[in-house]
Amino acid sequence: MIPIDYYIIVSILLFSIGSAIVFTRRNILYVLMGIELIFNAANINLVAFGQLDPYLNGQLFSMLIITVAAAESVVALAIVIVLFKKLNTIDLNEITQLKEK
Amino acid sequence: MNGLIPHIDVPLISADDISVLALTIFFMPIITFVLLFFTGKHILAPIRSWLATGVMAVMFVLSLYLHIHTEGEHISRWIWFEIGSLKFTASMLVNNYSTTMMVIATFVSLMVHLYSVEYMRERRNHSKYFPYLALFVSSMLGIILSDNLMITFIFWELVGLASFLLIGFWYEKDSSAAAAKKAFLFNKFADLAFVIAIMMLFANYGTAEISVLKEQVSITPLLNAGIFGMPILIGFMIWFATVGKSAQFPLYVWLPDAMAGPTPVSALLHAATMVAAGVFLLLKTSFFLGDWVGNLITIIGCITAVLAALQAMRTFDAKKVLAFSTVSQLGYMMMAVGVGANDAAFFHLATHAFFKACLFLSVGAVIHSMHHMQSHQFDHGQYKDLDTLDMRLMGGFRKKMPLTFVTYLISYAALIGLPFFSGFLSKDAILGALYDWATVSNTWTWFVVAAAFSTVAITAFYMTRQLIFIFFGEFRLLKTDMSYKQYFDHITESKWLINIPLIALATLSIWFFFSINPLHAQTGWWMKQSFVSGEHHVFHFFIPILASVLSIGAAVIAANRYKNVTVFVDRYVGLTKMFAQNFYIEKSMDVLLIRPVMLVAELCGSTDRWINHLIHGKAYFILVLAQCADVFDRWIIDGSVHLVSAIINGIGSFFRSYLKGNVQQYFYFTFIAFALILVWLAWYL
Amino acid sequence: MNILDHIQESLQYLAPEGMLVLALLAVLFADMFQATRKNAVFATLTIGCLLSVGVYVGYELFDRNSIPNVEFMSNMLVQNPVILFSKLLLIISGIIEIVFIQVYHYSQYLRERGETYMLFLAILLGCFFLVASVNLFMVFLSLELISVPSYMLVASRLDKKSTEAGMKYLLYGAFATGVMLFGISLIYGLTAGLDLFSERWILAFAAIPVFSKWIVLGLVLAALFFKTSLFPFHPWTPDTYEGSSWGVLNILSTLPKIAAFIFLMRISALFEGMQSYSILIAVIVGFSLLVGNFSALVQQNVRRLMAYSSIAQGGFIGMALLGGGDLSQQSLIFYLVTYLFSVPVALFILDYFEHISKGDAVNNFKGFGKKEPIMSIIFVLVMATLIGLPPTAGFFAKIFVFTSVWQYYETIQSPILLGVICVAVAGTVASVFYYMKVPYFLFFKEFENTVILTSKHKSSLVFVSLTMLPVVVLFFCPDRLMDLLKVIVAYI
Amino acid sequence: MKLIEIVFFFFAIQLLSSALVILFTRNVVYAAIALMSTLLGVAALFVVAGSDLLAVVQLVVYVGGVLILLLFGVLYTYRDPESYFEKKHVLLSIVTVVCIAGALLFLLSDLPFNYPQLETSPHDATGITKRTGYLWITNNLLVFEVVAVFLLVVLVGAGWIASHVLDKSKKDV
Repeated sequence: MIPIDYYIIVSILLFSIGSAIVFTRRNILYVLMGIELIFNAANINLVAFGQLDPYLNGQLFSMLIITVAAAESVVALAIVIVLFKKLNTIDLNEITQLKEK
Repeated sequence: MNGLIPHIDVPLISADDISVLALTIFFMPIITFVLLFFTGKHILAPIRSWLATGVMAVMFVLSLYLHIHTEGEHISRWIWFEIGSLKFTASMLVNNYSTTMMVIATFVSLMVHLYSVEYMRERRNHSKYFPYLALFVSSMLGIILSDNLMITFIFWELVGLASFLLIGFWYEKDSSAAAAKKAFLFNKFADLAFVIAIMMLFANYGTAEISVLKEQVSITPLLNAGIFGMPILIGFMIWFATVGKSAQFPLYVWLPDAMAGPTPVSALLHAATMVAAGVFLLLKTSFFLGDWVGNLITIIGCITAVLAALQAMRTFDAKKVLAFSTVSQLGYMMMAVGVGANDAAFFHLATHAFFKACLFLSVGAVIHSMHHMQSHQFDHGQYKDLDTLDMRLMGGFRKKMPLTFVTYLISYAALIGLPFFSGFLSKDAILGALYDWATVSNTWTWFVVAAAFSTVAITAFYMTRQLIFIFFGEFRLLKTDMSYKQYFDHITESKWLINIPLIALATLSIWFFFSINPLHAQTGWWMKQSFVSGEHHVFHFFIPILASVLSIGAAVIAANRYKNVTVFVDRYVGLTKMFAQNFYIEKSMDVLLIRPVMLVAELCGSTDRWINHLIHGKAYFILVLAQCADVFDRWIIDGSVHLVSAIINGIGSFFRSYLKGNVQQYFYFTFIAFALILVWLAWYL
Repeated sequence: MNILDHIQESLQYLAPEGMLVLALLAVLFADMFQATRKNAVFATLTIGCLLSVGVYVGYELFDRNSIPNVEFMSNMLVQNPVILFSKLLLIISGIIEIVFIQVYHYSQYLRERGETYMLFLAILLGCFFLVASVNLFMVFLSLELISVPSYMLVASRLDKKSTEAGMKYLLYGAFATGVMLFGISLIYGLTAGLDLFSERWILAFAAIPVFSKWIVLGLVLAALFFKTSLFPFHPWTPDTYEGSSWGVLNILSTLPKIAAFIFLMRISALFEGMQSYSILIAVIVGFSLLVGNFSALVQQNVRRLMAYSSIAQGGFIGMALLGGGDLSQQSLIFYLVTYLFSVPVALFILDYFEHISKGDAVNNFKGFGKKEPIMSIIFVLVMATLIGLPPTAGFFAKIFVFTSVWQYYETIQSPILLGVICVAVAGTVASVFYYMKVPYFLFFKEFENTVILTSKHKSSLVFVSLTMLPVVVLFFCPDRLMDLLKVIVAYI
Repeated sequence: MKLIEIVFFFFAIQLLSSALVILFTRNVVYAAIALMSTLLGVAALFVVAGSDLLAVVQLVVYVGGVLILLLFGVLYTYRDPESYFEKKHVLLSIVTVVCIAGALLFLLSDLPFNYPQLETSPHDATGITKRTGYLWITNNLLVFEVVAVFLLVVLVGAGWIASHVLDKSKKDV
C-alpha cells in the first residue's frame, strides 16, 4: 500500500496549483479549470483516507463532489456564455463594471 | 443574564389618587398629539390651535391643583416587562419637587401655546406644529414624573426627537435643517453616556429605580468607593448626558444654532424647559455626585458661563444673544449643582424659566413685526432679502411697541439681577453658595467665584447692548433702505394674544412671587419649601451689593458704548474674532471626532491602498537598506534585494485594485487576510 | 435495527422537505403545461405549500407528544425544537419574499417565470437541510443546494450588470466551496468520520493538537462565512448587491443567512468552551464589524450601502456566537427574528424609491419624504431597527447580543473579546450615520426630481406595514419571545 | 521500490505536470487537454487507492461531461490567447504555488492523521462497487435523493439562463 503521506503531498500540490490558476489566470475558463483542480485535490485526499473505511465515506463523498462539481460547471458555462454575449469578453480584468467607485 | 445583573427585590406599589391624577395630566398631551397628528389638515386651523391650547390650560390648572394637594412622596411602581426571572419595573414619583416643575412646565407651555396661536397663524406648515408641541410637553412631563432611569431615558430621547422636529420645523430652510441635525447629533453623542450609565447601574445595582438607588447608595457611602468607584463614575456619566441636553461646554454649540426654529419654540424648548431637563435630572440623581465630579461640574459650568457670555457680546442675531445667555445661565445652575447648592440651582431654574421665556417672546414680537414689514413689501411687489433677526437693523421699537418694551425691560432687569426682580434673588443664592464653597476649599476656587462675578457684569453688558439695539435709537433699517419707511410707520402694538403671555410672564419675574423680602430669598417661602435637599448658605450682605454694583456699572458702560450707535458693523478684531468663531469648538470637534471617524472609514474603504503603501514602504525600506549595504558588499546583497522588491511590487500591483471589480483580487484579498488571521491566531494561542 | 425499517421510520420527519420537493415539481409541471405566463399559479402553489409546511412545522413544534430530539436517516439529519423553530423562521421569511416579488410591480420578470419559484424552493430546501444537518455530507450538499440556485437567480436578469454579478458570485462561491472541501477532506483524515455531532467525532476532534484544530476548522467554516458574508469572505457582497435585482437580494440576504447562522450556532454549542474556536470567530466578527460599518460610511450608492450594512449586521449576529451559553443562543435567534422582518422592508422601500427616482445613488432620493410620507416614515422605522433604537425590537436584539458577549467577556477576560465589544460599539455609532443618511436625504433636501410619482401602491404600503408590525410589537413584549426561546434552546 | 509505487509516482508526476501546463500555457485549448490529462491522472490515483468505481465515475462525468462542456465554452469564447497573457503572471504563479504549498506542507507535515484503519483491505474490486451501491441506497439514501433534486434544479435553471442566448427574438439589454 502507498503511504498516505504521498497522497497528501500530491493533493496539496494539486491544491496549490489550482489556487494559483484561480488567482492569476485572467480567462474565466482557466479559473473554472483551477476550481476543478481544487475539487480534485480534495477528492484525492478523501479517497486516500477512505481506503480502509468500512462505510466508504471517503469514496461516497468524492462521488458527491464529482457530481456537484459537474453541476456547478454547467451553471458556470451557462453564465459564461451569456456574459460573453453581453460583454464580448471573458477576461476578468475587463469585467469590472461593478466596483468601488 | 442572571449572572450578569445582581438580583434585587424592588417592591411594587400601586398608584394612589395623587399618582392617578399626575398620570392623567401626563396622558392628556399624548391624546392631543394623536388626535391632532392624524387628523392633520382635515380640521380647521383655529380649532386645532385652540384645542391644543385649551388642553394645555386644563393641564395647568390640574397641575396647580396637584401641587397644592401633594404632601410627602407618592411613589407608584409596576412591572414593565420580565425577561426570565429578571423584572424590569417602571415607576412614578410625585412630590413637591416634581409638581413644582410640572407647574412651571405647563405654565410656560400654556403661555407659549397662547402666543403661538397668533404667531403661527400666517405661517406655513402649520398643521403639525401643535401636535409636535404636545409631544414635547408629554415627554417633558415623562422626564419630570418618572422615577426610573430607563423610562427617563426613553422620554429623554423623545424630548430629543420632539426638539429635532420643532427645530427643523421649517425644514425648507437649510439652516433650520442643519441646526436640527446638529442638535440631534450633539444630543445623541451625550446620550451615549446615559446608556452607559444605565448599563453600569444594572451591572452594579440591578435596577434603575432612582428611589431604590438612593437607599442603596446611602448604605455604601461614596467615600468608601474610591476615586473611580462605581457610583462616582455613574454620576459622571449622568452628568455627561446632561452636558448635551443642558448645553454645557464643549457641547453647547448646538443651542445657539437651534434658534432657527420658530420663536415660541425657542422660548419653550431652549429657554424654559428642555435645557432645564438636564439640570432637573442631575438634581434628582445628585446623590451620585461625589468627590471630584462635583468640582468638575462646577469648573465646566463656570467655563460655560464665561464663554457663552463672551460670545453673546459679539452676536448680532437677536435670538442668538438670548440663546447664549441661556447657555450662560445654565452654567450658573450647574455651578450651583456642583457645589451642592441644589435649592439655589432649582430656584434659579424656576426664575430663569419665566424671565427667559418672557425675553424670548418679547423679542419674538419684535421679529414678528419685522416679518410683517417684509411680507407687506412682498405684497407690494418687491422682495428683498431681509435678515429679520439682525439687531443692527432694528431700533426705536420703544415708541412703537411700548408694552413689549416694558415686559422686555422687566425680564431684562430680572436677568441681569437688579434688585426687586426674581433673578436678583436666585443669582444671589447661587453666588452666596459659591462664596461659601470657596471659603472652605482650595485657593483655585476663588477663580471660579471671580469668574462668576465677572459673568454678572458681562451679562449686564450684552443685555444692555441688546436693549439699546432693539428698543432705543432710531430705526436703522431705514439707513440702508428707505422703502421700509411707510411700513415702519404702521407698526403698532401686537395683538392681545401675544401680549397676555408677555404680561403674565413679566409679572412672574418680579420678586414677590418668590419671596416677600425683595433683597433676600432665604426667608422666602420658596427656599423654605426645600424641594431638594441642599446646603443653605449664610446670608452675606456684600454679595448682592457687589453683584448689583457690577451689573449696574456694566449696564452703564454698555449704554455709553452703544448710545449713539449709527455705525452698522462691529468689526471683528483679535479676540472677538474668536468669539464669533464659537471659540473654534466646532472646528476642534471636527478635527478630534469627525475626521478620525472618516479616516478610519477611508482606511477600511480602501484597504488596498494602505496594504499597497505598506508594501511599497517595505520595498523602499529594503532598498534603502540595500544602499547602505552597498558600501560593504555591492554584489551579493544587491541582487537579492532587487528580487525581493520586485516580488513585493508584483504582489502590490495586484493589490492595487482590491474591490476594483476584478474578482481575482478578491481571491487574493480573502486568501491573504485569512492566512494572516490564522497565522496571527497561531502566534496568539 | 434493520436499515430499511430505520429509513421507513425516518420518513415521517421528512414531511416538510417532501412537501417542498412536491411543490417544486408542481411548479415545474405548471410551467411546462401552461401557455400564458401571466397568472398567479406559481405564486399560489408556492405560498400554499409554504403555508401548509408552516402549519405542519408549527404543529410539530408545539406538539407535546413529539419526541424532542431525534436523529434520523442514518444520522444525516436531526429533529429538535430549535430546528423546528428555525424552519418556522425560514418559512415566514420565504412567505415574505414571495409576497415581495408579487407586490412589486417592477419585479415582473421574476414574478412571471416558473424557474424563479423553482430556484427559490430549492434554496429553501437547502436551508431546511442545513439547519437540520448533523453530517458533513448534508452540510456540503445543502450549502450547494443554496449556492447554485443563488448564482442563477443573481444572473437571472440577464443584462450586463446582473450576469457580471452572477459570474463573480459564482467564481467566489466555487472557490469558497473548494476551500471548504479541502478542509472537509482533512477533517475526514483527522477524525475518520463525517458525522459532526456524534460523541465519537467530538472525542476524535478534541484529540487533535490545538494548532491544527482551528486551521482545519477555519477551512471548513470558509463556506459558511461566505454564505453569511463575514470577513474575509465578504468582497462579493457589494458587487452582487449592485448587480442583481432587489427581489433576489432579499432572498440572498435573509434565507441563507438565517440557515447558516443557525447552523453556526449549533456548531458553537458543540465547541462551547473551546477557546481557539471562539477567538477565531471573535476575530472574524470583529473585522466584519469594522469593514462593514466603516466602509458603509463612505458609500453614496444605496445598494452598496445595504451590502456593507449586511456585512455589519452579520457581524452583530455573529457576536452572539461567541458566548455559547443559553443567553447567546436566545439573543442570536431573537436578532434573526428582527432581522428577517426588517431587511425585506428596507430593501422593498429602497427598491420602490430607486424605481421612482431612476437611480440608486442616495442623491436621487432628495425630498421624497414629502411625496411619500408613510413609506418614508416606515423606512425611518426600519433604519431605527437596524441601528437598534428604542421604538423597535432591534433595540432589544442589540442589547441582548451585547449583554451575552459582555457576560462571556466577564468569564474569560480575553482582550480580544473586549476589542470586539469596542469595535461593535464604535460600529453602532457609525451605523447611526450611514443608516440615517437616506432618511436625511428623504426629509431634509428639496425635492428636485422631475419624474411623476406613481401613487398606485396601496398593496405595497400594506405589505410594508404588515411586515414591519412584528418588529414594533416585539419591542413591547420581547419577554414573550425570549421565554419561548429559553424553552427551545434548551434542546440544542 | 515496488511496482505499485512506481505506478503511483508516474501518475502523480504526470498529473502534476499537466496541472502546471494549465497554469502556464497561453492557449486555452492546450489547457483543456492538459486538464483532461490531469483528470486521467487523478483517476489513475483512484485506481491505485483501490476505488476503481470512482475512477470510472471520474472518467465518465469529468472527461465525458465537464471537459466537453469546457471545450464548448472554449470554442464559443475563443480569442487571441496572447491577449490574456501577462508576463508578471508567471512569476506570480510560481510565488503563489510555492507559498501555498509550502504553508500547507509545513502545517500538515506532523498532523496525527487518524483515518480509518483496518487490518486488511475489506473489499476487492467487485466488492467495492457492490458495497457503494448498497451504501448509496441505504445509509446515504437521503444524499442520493437530494442530489437528484439538485441536479434537476440545476438543469432547469441552467437551461433558463442559456436559453437566453439561443433566443434570437430578444434584444440585448
